[in-house]
Amino acid sequence: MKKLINAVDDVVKEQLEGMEMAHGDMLAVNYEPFFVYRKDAPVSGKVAVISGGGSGHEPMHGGFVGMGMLDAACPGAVFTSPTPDQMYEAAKKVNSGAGVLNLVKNYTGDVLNFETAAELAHGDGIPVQNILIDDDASVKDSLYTAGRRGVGTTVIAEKIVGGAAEDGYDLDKLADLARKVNMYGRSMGIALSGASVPGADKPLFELSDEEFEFGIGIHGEPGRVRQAMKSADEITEMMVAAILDDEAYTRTVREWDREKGEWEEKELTDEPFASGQDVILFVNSMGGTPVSELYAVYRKAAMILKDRGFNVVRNLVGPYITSLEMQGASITIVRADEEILKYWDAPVKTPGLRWGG
Amino acid sequence: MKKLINAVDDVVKEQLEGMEMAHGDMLAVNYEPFFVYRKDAPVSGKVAVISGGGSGHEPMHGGFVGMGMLDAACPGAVFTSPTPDQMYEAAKKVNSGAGVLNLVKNYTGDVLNFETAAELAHGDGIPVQNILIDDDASVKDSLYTAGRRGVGTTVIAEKIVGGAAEDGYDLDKLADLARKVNMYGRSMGIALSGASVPGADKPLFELSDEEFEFGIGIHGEPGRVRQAMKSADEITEMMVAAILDDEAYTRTVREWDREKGEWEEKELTDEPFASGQDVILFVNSMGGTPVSELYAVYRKAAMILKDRGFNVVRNLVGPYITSLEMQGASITIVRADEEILKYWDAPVKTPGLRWGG
Amino acid sequence: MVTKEAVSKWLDAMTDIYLENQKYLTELDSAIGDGDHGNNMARGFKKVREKLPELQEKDIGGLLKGVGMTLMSTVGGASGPLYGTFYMRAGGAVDGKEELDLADVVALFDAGLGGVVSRGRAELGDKTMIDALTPAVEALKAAQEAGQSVEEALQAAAAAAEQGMKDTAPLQARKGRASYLGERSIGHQDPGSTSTYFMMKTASENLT
Amino acid sequence: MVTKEAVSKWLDAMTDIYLENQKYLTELDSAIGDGDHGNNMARGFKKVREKLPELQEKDIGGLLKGVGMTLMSTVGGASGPLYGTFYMRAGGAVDGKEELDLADVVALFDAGLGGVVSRGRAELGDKTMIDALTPAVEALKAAQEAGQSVEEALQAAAAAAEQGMKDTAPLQARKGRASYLGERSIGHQDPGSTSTYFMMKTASENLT
Ligand SMILES: Nc1ncnc2c1ncn2[C@@H]1O[C@H](COP(=O)(O)OP(=O)(O)O)[C@@H](O)[C@H]1O
Ligand SMILES: Nc1ncnc2c1ncn2[C@@H]1O[C@H](COP(=O)(O)OP(=O)(O)O)[C@@H](O)[C@H]1O
Ligand SMILES: [Mg+2]
Ligand SMILES: [Mg+2]
Ligand SMILES: [Mg+2]
Ligand SMILES: [Mg+2]
Repeated sequence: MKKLINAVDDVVKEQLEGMEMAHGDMLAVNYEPFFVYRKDAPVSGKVAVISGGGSGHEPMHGGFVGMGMLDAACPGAVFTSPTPDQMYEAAKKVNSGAGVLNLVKNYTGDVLNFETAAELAHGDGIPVQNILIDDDASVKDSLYTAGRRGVGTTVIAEKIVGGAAEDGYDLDKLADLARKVNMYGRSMGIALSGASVPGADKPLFELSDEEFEFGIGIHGEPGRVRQAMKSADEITEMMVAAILDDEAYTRTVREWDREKGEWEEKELTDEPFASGQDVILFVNSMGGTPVSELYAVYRKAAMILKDRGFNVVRNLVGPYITSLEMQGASITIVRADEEILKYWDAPVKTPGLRWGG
Repeated sequence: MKKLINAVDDVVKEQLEGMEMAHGDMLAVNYEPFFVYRKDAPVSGKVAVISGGGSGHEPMHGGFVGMGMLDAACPGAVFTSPTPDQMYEAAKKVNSGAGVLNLVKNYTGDVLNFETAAELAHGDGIPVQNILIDDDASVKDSLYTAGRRGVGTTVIAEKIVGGAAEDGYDLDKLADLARKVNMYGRSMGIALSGASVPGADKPLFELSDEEFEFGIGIHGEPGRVRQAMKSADEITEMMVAAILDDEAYTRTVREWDREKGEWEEKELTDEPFASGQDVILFVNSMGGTPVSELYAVYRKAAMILKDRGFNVVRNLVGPYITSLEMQGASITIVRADEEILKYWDAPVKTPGLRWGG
Repeated sequence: MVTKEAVSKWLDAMTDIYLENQKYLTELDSAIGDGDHGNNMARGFKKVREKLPELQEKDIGGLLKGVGMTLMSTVGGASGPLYGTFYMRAGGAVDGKEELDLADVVALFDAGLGGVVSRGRAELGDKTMIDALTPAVEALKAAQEAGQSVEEALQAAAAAAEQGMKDTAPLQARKGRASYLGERSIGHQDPGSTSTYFMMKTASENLT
Repeated sequence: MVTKEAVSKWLDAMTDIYLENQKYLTELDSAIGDGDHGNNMARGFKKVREKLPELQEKDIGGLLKGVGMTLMSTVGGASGPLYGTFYMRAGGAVDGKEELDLADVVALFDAGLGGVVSRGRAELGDKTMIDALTPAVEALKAAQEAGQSVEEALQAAAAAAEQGMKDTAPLQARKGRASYLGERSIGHQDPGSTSTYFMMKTASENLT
């Protein structure tokens, strides 16, 4: 499993060093504990947006730190959630007084570590909220699983929430927007090959030349079903159908009650998509699939959406939320309204996403 | 060799369709013959910049069509130079009267097809010039080879020349700038795996888990030497040394004499790098290597450059000139002066590169 | 009575067992998770070993809380906050003590279990570390009622943890990453229950 | 005399031979190039076959120029403009003719060779299609001087092309992609010289 790395234990640190050297105009890195933060943080009067998760999904999250997106990103070891001290120290660094919104992908590890971090920040008097991203339509049942994983919608949410934070949203309004984007977004991913973590002598799962994995996450977990390899059109049809035909999804999430200083359970239900809606279409590479192949997927996905009466009003195509060198792709569809489009279009200046301004 | 494609014969067409559907705000596609062109072409009074080459290197070149970069890109079949009618029709479409500059990567096929296209355009009264990009320092001798291949400097040249064209440079001044950027730039590439063209049942070359290929091109050609796998630092050292220690390089190129209507031979010599120079550092993925690993390479390359007295004043890190799903990376170093930096920083709005404006 | 030295020996033995079984735990996690559980535990306990001399200055409660803080800030993943909470709560249950009797030992593990449940909200049978830890604590309590020695109690607990660990194999996971596999998680032993069994096994061999 | 029908038969036979040998030519190109020569030639001649009915309306010169234009705009790569130029120049040498005698045949191939050289600027021994084409044209000229028939002349040319093709194997490439391999190109037969041999072989079998 050849990779361009040095000692396995230094992988994350050295990648962060390289990032800081390359993008020192936008961001800086704290090394003990690890977090990437906006060069000009704290931004006066602005709610800080923090995300984080295991490394290996670059450019997410570190590559999204900068004007109009994240104030800080906390990278764990490869495919391993970060620890609470990272998010806690990051919160202290980027909080301007207006508070901190944590965008948390729904994986047990991320949730538990971010919850602990929120408790610590609250203890320090930092206004804090955690909003869960759980958009992976390949996970069906929230009762018999740890719930839907956070995948592609994370990127879209970080951009939109970051734009609104820049525009002066307060913590509660920002949390409402984050929750809405998550509830409007759904994703499906497939893999043509497995990924291998640095130092491992084999990929986390192996696929023959005749099969692909449907419904994968972003941590090299095997998916739900393994199928005979199909054409780009057929695979795209399966992914888009899984998203558009997905029924209402209900689960209980925990959000922080700043008054009481305790976790409050909330039941949330995502409505299914409905013809006539405006949507953002995001076609993502898992890392090893080149952008050329993504365009074949985009083509078919856009055709199906059009046929089914949706209006693709914005899009994103490229490797944004990856799984090391895994070959494969994911599709994320996010219902768009005026507020969402306003902050999608807002200027952003990060290593990974940049426009306007 | 699994890929997200449909019928092998439709690969290029469908990827272009997907690109046009995703980026219809910036570009449009002509399908007979294939070329991608700027939505607002011809831009009044502006010299048009055209590039092209085999498909499989995306986002180059189609992804660089738009404001501040290319007016048109002509994609051939995968890894196969385009045909003269593509560049000729593209020239007619995007020429505003101020003429056309063709940026041609030095591969026999590209050179011959672009030369024929230039002759055809000239015959139609279009002012035209072809400037060769030949920056691959892995090719040593120009007498006993077809000369250095055009690799990473192509991306840098397209950006800078595109910026200057937008700023009103005339054809001769633009050709001078393009020639300078090429003469200031050198690259080295390595591969950890081979790439396979759609429909092929095996990669163009195969590497074991214990070796890497040093000095590769971007068409899945094997490189000059195969070596035992090394650490990111060691591989980066080899690449940077090959670039910085490269001696003066002399070759004869053919440029178009618009007065005489014939090819004129010119001898050009690239000076070696010298300590104290400002440089642009570009670390590129061959397609299958994720951006995280590029940062490890960037880190070491920037450290070496600093140690050797160079100032890295700008950089680019990501998959910009790829070789399908090949795993590997290339480093391009371009000496920078005021003119080069001015047009590197100029606004650009293309699917592949976007900032400012 | 269990001395602080015995507790230190236990932590040391645990470090050894996690390092020795790093590959094994990672393989278990590769089958139904993301293949890092062994690395996570090894990373955490290497740090514990590094900090042990300094932590030993404190009483047993402080020592265990220090272990919890260390795991919390080095392990990450699901197991980091879970084991982190385990040791912090366990330490809280024996605050100020320099020696432990059986009641203390029971309180220690019971409080730890309570911490894991309140953080992770898993139920028995969800195919998690809870499935090894719960029977172990029950065995401790039963031994205490039967008037057994610390040694006998911990041996019973280790045996119960081992059985609980093995019994995770036929279960379908409902918590953590393995739950995404649905029925495909059946037939594989849960990695977290295995690291919990190692904790109980080394406890029975050292907390004497 | 060689009729236009014979020329059409030749083009048809060439299409067959390139389609049959698509894989073979591509394999040769994989070893020292980029593995597309077979695909390039097949793509070009499939188009030639498609256009043949329309092209046959013209005289032999026009027909061959049409073939050149077709290859030029469908093949791409190095071989596209080279073979494109070959047939355009070859057609130019027999403009207006409905039949060819030996002098015409010699002029046709000689002009084609001139076109390839002026476009590609390769020299004999650079390990390119020139190495098969040059001896073939020389053989044609020798046969003409010796007063042989068209058939004999083309047979000698095909044999010379075959020998030239085989002789590329020990050479180090100095033009085209293979040149980047340096000494590693030695020992492999040049794909372009092979497609040129197929051109001469089908010529000898059909231009009678
Ligand atoms: N909610 C939970 N409660 C208790 N234990 C859990 C829970 N979720 C996961 N676990 C345990 O954590 C183990 C996985 O730990 P680890 O691999 O280190 O973390 P991650 O799953 O984040 O990669 C599982 O085998 C399981 O025993
Ligand atoms: N300068 C040249 N002059 C003549 N023939 C050449 C030249 N360069 C390459 N060739 C021929 O072209 C062949 C390769 O053609 P092809 O594979 O179709 O194009 P490409 O090299 O662009 O992929 C080589 O085998 C060689 O015979
Ligand atoms: Mg993990
Ligand atoms: Mg080619
Ligand atoms: Mg795990
Ligand atoms: Mg070729």
